[in-house]
Amino acid sequence: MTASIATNQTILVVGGGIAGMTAALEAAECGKQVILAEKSPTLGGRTSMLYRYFPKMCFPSCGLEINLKRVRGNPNVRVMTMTEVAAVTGSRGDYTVTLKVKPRYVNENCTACGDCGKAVSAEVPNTFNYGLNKVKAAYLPHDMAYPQRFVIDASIVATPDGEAAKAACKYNAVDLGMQEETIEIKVGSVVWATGWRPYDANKIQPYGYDRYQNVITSLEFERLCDPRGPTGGKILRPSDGKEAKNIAFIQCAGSRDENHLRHCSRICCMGTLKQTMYVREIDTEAKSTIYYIDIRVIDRLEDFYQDVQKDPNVGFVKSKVARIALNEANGNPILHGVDTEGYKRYAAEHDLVVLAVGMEPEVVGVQLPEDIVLDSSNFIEGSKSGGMFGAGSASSPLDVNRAVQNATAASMRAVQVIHKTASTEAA
Amino acid sequence: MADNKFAAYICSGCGLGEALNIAGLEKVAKTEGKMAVIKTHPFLCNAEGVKMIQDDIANDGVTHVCIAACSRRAKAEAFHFPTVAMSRANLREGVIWIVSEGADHDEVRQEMAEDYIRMSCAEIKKLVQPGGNKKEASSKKILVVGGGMSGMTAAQSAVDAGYEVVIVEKAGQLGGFANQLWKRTPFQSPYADAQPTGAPELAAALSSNPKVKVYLNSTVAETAGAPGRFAIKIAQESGSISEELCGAIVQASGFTTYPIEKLPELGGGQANVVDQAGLEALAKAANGGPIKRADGKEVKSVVFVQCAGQRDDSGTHLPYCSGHCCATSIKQATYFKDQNPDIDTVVMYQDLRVPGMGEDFYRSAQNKGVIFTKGKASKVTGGDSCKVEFKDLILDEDTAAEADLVVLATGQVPNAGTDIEAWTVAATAADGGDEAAKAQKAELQSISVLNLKYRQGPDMPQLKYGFADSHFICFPYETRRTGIYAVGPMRRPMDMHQAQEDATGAALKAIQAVENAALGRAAHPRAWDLSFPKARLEGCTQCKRCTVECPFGAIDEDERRFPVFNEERCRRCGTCMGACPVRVISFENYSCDSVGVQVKAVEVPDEEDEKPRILILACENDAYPALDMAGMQRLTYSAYVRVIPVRCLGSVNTIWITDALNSGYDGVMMMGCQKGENYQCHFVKGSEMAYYRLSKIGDTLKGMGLEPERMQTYEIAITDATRVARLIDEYVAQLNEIGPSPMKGFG
Amino acid sequence: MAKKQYAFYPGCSSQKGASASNYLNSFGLMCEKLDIQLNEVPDWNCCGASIAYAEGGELPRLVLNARNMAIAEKEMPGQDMVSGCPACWLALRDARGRFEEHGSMKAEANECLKEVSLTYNGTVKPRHMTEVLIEDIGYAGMKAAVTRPLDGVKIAGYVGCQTNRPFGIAGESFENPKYLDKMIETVGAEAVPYDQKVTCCGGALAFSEPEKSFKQIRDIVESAYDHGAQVIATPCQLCQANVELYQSEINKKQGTKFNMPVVFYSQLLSLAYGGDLKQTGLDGQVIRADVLEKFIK
Amino acid sequence: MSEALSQANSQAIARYKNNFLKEVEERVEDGHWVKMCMQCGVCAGSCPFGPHWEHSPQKLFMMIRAGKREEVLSTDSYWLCTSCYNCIVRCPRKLPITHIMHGLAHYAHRLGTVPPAQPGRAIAVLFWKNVVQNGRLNELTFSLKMYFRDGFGQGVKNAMAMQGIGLGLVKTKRLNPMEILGGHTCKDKGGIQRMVAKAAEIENKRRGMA
Repeated sequence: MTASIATNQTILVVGGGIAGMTAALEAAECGKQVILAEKSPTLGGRTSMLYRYFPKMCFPSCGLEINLKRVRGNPNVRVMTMTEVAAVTGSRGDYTVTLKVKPRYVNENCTACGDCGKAVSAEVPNTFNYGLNKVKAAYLPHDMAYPQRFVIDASIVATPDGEAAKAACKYNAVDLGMQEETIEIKVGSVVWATGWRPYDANKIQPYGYDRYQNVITSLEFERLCDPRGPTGGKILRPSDGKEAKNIAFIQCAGSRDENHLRHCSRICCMGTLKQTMYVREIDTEAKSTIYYIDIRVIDRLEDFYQDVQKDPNVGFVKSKVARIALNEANGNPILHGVDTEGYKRYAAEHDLVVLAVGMEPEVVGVQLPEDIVLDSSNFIEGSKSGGMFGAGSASSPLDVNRAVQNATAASMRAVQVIHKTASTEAA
Repeated sequence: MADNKFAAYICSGCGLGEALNIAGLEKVAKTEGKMAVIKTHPFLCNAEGVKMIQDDIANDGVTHVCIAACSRRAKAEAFHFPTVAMSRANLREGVIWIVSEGADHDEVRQEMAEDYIRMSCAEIKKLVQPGGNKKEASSKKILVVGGGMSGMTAAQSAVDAGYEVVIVEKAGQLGGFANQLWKRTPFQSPYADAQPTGAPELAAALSSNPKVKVYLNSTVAETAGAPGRFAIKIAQESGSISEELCGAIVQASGFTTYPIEKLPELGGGQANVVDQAGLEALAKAANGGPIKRADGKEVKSVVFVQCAGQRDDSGTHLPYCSGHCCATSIKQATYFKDQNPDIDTVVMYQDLRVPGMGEDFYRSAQNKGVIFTKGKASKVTGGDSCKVEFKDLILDEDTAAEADLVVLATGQVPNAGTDIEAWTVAATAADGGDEAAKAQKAELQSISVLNLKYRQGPDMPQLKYGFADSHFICFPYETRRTGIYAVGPMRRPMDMHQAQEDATGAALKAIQAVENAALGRAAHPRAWDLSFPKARLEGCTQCKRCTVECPFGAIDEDERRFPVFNEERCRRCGTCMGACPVRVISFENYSCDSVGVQVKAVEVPDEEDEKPRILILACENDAYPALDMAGMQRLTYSAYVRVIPVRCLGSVNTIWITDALNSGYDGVMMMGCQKGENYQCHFVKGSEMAYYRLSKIGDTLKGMGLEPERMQTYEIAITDATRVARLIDEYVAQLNEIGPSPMKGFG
Repeated sequence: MAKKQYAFYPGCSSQKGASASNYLNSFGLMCEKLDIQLNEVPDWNCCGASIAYAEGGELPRLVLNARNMAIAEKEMPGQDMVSGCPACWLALRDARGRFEEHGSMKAEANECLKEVSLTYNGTVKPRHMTEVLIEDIGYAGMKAAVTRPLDGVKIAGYVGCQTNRPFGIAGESFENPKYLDKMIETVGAEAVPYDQKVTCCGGALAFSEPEKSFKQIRDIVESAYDHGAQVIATPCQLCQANVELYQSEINKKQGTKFNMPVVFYSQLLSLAYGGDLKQTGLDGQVIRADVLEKFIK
Repeated sequence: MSEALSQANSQAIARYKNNFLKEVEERVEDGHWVKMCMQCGVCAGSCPFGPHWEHSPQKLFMMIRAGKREEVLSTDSYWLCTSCYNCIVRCPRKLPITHIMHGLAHYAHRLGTVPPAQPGRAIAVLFWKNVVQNGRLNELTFSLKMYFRDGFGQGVKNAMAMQGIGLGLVKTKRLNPMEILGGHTCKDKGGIQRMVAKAAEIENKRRGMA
């Protein structure tokens, strides 16, 4: 490929999650040329790994289907997966971007028939399920993956498994010789929709995520509750596969904490309330207890909170849990702390603990240029040159709805840059 | 039709060649499908296969292409032939991946595949590649209703992207609520101190911009037309009416504060008890100096009572949280602290809600000495020394605080205009001549912001608590009035920063709307769609069902009560087509015919074959992908079903069902999105309408001597791959119980 | 090979005839084998420990430490100031930190130091002996000197509070520090996992609030037993004294049969380096550690 | 307890009226941190002696803000601080809670509002006196004074109760009976005493308690 795929009238959107797809599509549907670069093998991003959305309890893949349909139907958007931005130089309206395209070892001939997957024996951690289970090393990232094309994990390329995959493919789609490519393109504006990642729960030492099997993150819990997840939608605790009946949700796990993340991650309160609804739906007997500092359910979502409060199986304790100990006899975590509303001490035993881990800007595979202006938590505020913008949760801890709205705004700013460039060049 | 040339391309890749008798399929396409060209390829979607098709189109005059391969959701980029009409027979996800393997199933598998060939060949003959709506949609001007922070930001954004803007503001100047503020909550690092609003600067910039036309002391008297050609009548103070032609509308009609008088228990109306707006006024008056009360006394102590008349589940006050008030009270407390650190400032909260970087502002205020007390105020008494009685939730005791001034954090009440649901009720009654209803209708109309000349009402539908928000999480700008976008606190409670972000995005959506309208294209969620509804009015019985059922208010009525289609308002869901009892509404590439012929094309075995046939009409947005994914997961379901994807269940015309049952199908499964409060339908009411219509089909079935079970409706989510396969098999089993359709053989 | 030089601050409890004198006794051989030279800070004074605040307040408490550091700066320039006592180390680090953060307080301290004709500059770095072992010698270095691996001994590493919080050993977790277990393994013993590693023993309050402290100590000893430990090892004098000495009291009052030896990491090292009863200070155990002494006999 | 108020205490009340937070900020070590607490309660749950605390640190901070001066200054809660520093390392707002507790104890002690016979206070005072006298701690005299603080009779009881421990220490040379005659001291005792006196004087002036 050459630089000719783009000009300074092109908008580059970095990140193919819901914010990036939105930023790209909104601009494209205004007639602008867009390159959508995603570092992973598929579009969809982190929201596609959620089971449901609050407050409607609807499915992320539903919106994803529509957005993919928009992508397929719009020639203005050029999607590049397995692509990272290595460098950006230049200024507003005239950037030169170096893209690195990692080898997928599968070319566009792939029909997603699945023969290669059948042929290989090696398995790799399933990133779609946060590594809670494994997939064949030749795999389709998930049912909604776009492009609908298999990936061969680099780990088997030089092994007999790699050859087996190649041999199994009737369509010469497996290309083990693929190399990383570097492409330089010109663009007028860059939208960084590089998203977020869960705060590393291992760092929250008092909660023993690294020591106790039955302490998991809220993202892992999403996968447990999803019928497409590793447990087929059953809430089975890791230590012994027993169904969890008495679940603790710990808020601000890493957020609002100067030892970890200074900011409030905004989504965790609603996220947890939503998850108590999973519990209610999956097991009407099971109890949920939420340990919180403040319940931050903003604006008209208040009624969602009130619904959950009415559920006799959901309890609320205003307390930042001090530490978690282990009941070695049954593997139950024991939460120690004080309910600050009236100073009540507790040592509460639960069979599963879910840490509502905070959002921090994604850094893996993300190299922000010097030009980018960050806030105190490293979210993107803008750029010195004025032609690059943050979108979605790369710019602030946002829920899906706000991330999409924010990405549309970012798209607008990019469109303005393109317009200015065009009009000045015309003049 | 003379110059039409129909071609079928059959793929034998992905195991199709092994699992199916391709020759048999070719034969069906030729003898029954009457295809002029029939070609089989071992790998149809690769460059060579695609080139073969392109060559036939370019050199061989092929105008209609039937692709018999994988699902229409797969390989869309490869099978992309914009100049010709195309149908897709789903032999992979739809047949070989879901029919059990092995020779025992060869027969049913082949029958299924052949039926899909028949259906595809039948459909393609009814399709015309749409050319787009050529109606005049000339204006690309953006109308912004409301000149507050949201409106001004939307206007500036549109101007910066090169579009002309008209602003209509009811007050005498731009700025809106922001003009009442001393300062605003910080929205940039380090989030430590209140910042200037920037409203005057923005207002000045807009007023002096040649691309912006500002109407002050004005309101929108009438909005007619559609995206690209909205005819706006603007009523000015003088009483004169000016007219503007605009392409899209951003409604930023803002909010009012919840009246403090409604909170007597919290001292509303008493001396030295003010709301946040009241405090801003005092701060503006102080102009950086000591803040004085109405009686001129310098304030030395102040208590802020959060959630005043908000988060109320008793039904008396606002049930929701306005989101901005915690940060606003923190800001106002720092007004005092920045001026004089010795002033006692207490913020009394239940949950302190400062998400994101607001936490930094919270810390900053604490650092300035603002005291935060987790407590619930029960009673506030105004006067020279105000008293706040409250329950201290931390110290777990009922206590009281005294202060010179008490500030109540009351909420935002949206100003979204007329509640059109109430309006419709009144309007219907009024048409019936009810005088009271007429008065009520007039009253409701009087608070309208847009005064739309839509039969569905003068403003856009409200979602909840009077906010004109989108119901969609993934698509926050989706209103039910194409080309009209709600922004700021009339859409959802929000602070100024979010309102400005919101407005910036809305401006882009407005630009999109005018560009799509100019191209004669649809809008979200089918922005690429060039088809649009056409009606043979000579056959119309003026029953008005299409106008009533259209979820987007796209269809008006003329004086003779014939439907008047406003294509630019249309989202192409086909609900009107499904609603039409005389089937005069159709799209070039989707019609009663194009589906009807598929239903009829299926070969229905005789009773003694004991092979039931079930028609599945599946919403292409969720149910059809779910069926696809069942295939991708290699789940199996009965090979007796025949699936036809539909744009929306709302587009299902009952004729398809009666035709199916008449021609001997044993049953029909209707698969659409969840309806009701948390509806999933991408066309809002499509699935609901379908269920409504079909609820009445029972009598028809009785009339035909058929059991009502022969038609079933299902709510299917896109994630229901496993469930949908199970439901199919359960239904087939149920039909076996009931026995074969008595209609067989008569078809 | 030249020995590493350190200014040494033993602290009150390590003095001859004081409650942790055997701790200091165990240093000699350990340091010799590891080429560590400890040079005692002349005329050092008490650090104030963790209870000086009540009567002493802030500045008086801090100047006690300023004096010790000032002497070290003057007498042993360029040498880190090492203490075996967590309380001493913590007090020094805390004082140093506050002086660094608040220049005014440093000035005040120097004002006071005039009374003893000293000046504090803030050049000396206070360190705990375990830091020296881990960072300057390293686990490999500690292992290299082992001549008598303590095979088969099961030891519960009891880190306690003040070597661990608020400063702690660089790179270690407050909730689950691993360095002590690693040291136990370097001498060939087995570090048993147990859940009371960082539980507070009651500290100085064991003296004023014995009853309340018993629960703490009981939890620690019980858990050590439950997880198969034969000995508890600690880096802290107060921990050692409380956990060892109060077992008899707990037995008396609560009918338990505790008899768990509690030793210092340094005693394990000097034992593994071939030390005799005296060199290891094991003769100073109120609860004799037979399982360790057997290596000597 | 109001009649038990020391003179210093009544002066403080006069000076700060009902603004207890300001009093704490000016007079208590690290008191200016109190306003930064966000009431999460992690300190309360982290304290080893927590179950014995009448008021947890986080609650004390709220009481200070609420102006509950008497209750805060007369509780023996913070005298139960073992200086384990759990609260400090876990506090999400990085409040130096341990030091604030120490500061409150010191301040209450200075004002004479501490419950009589608070044992923690007793040993702290004895400890300090012992240290300042010799420059180093004399564990024996310190312990004996501790046991005999409530008079001879009680002292003998206490000493008897702990004699097992004492003997054990003596046997293992970890307690030297001869220390009763003085034991370890610093050469520059006098200097240390002057230095400490000077420090107290400076601090009192800074905190307005001169």
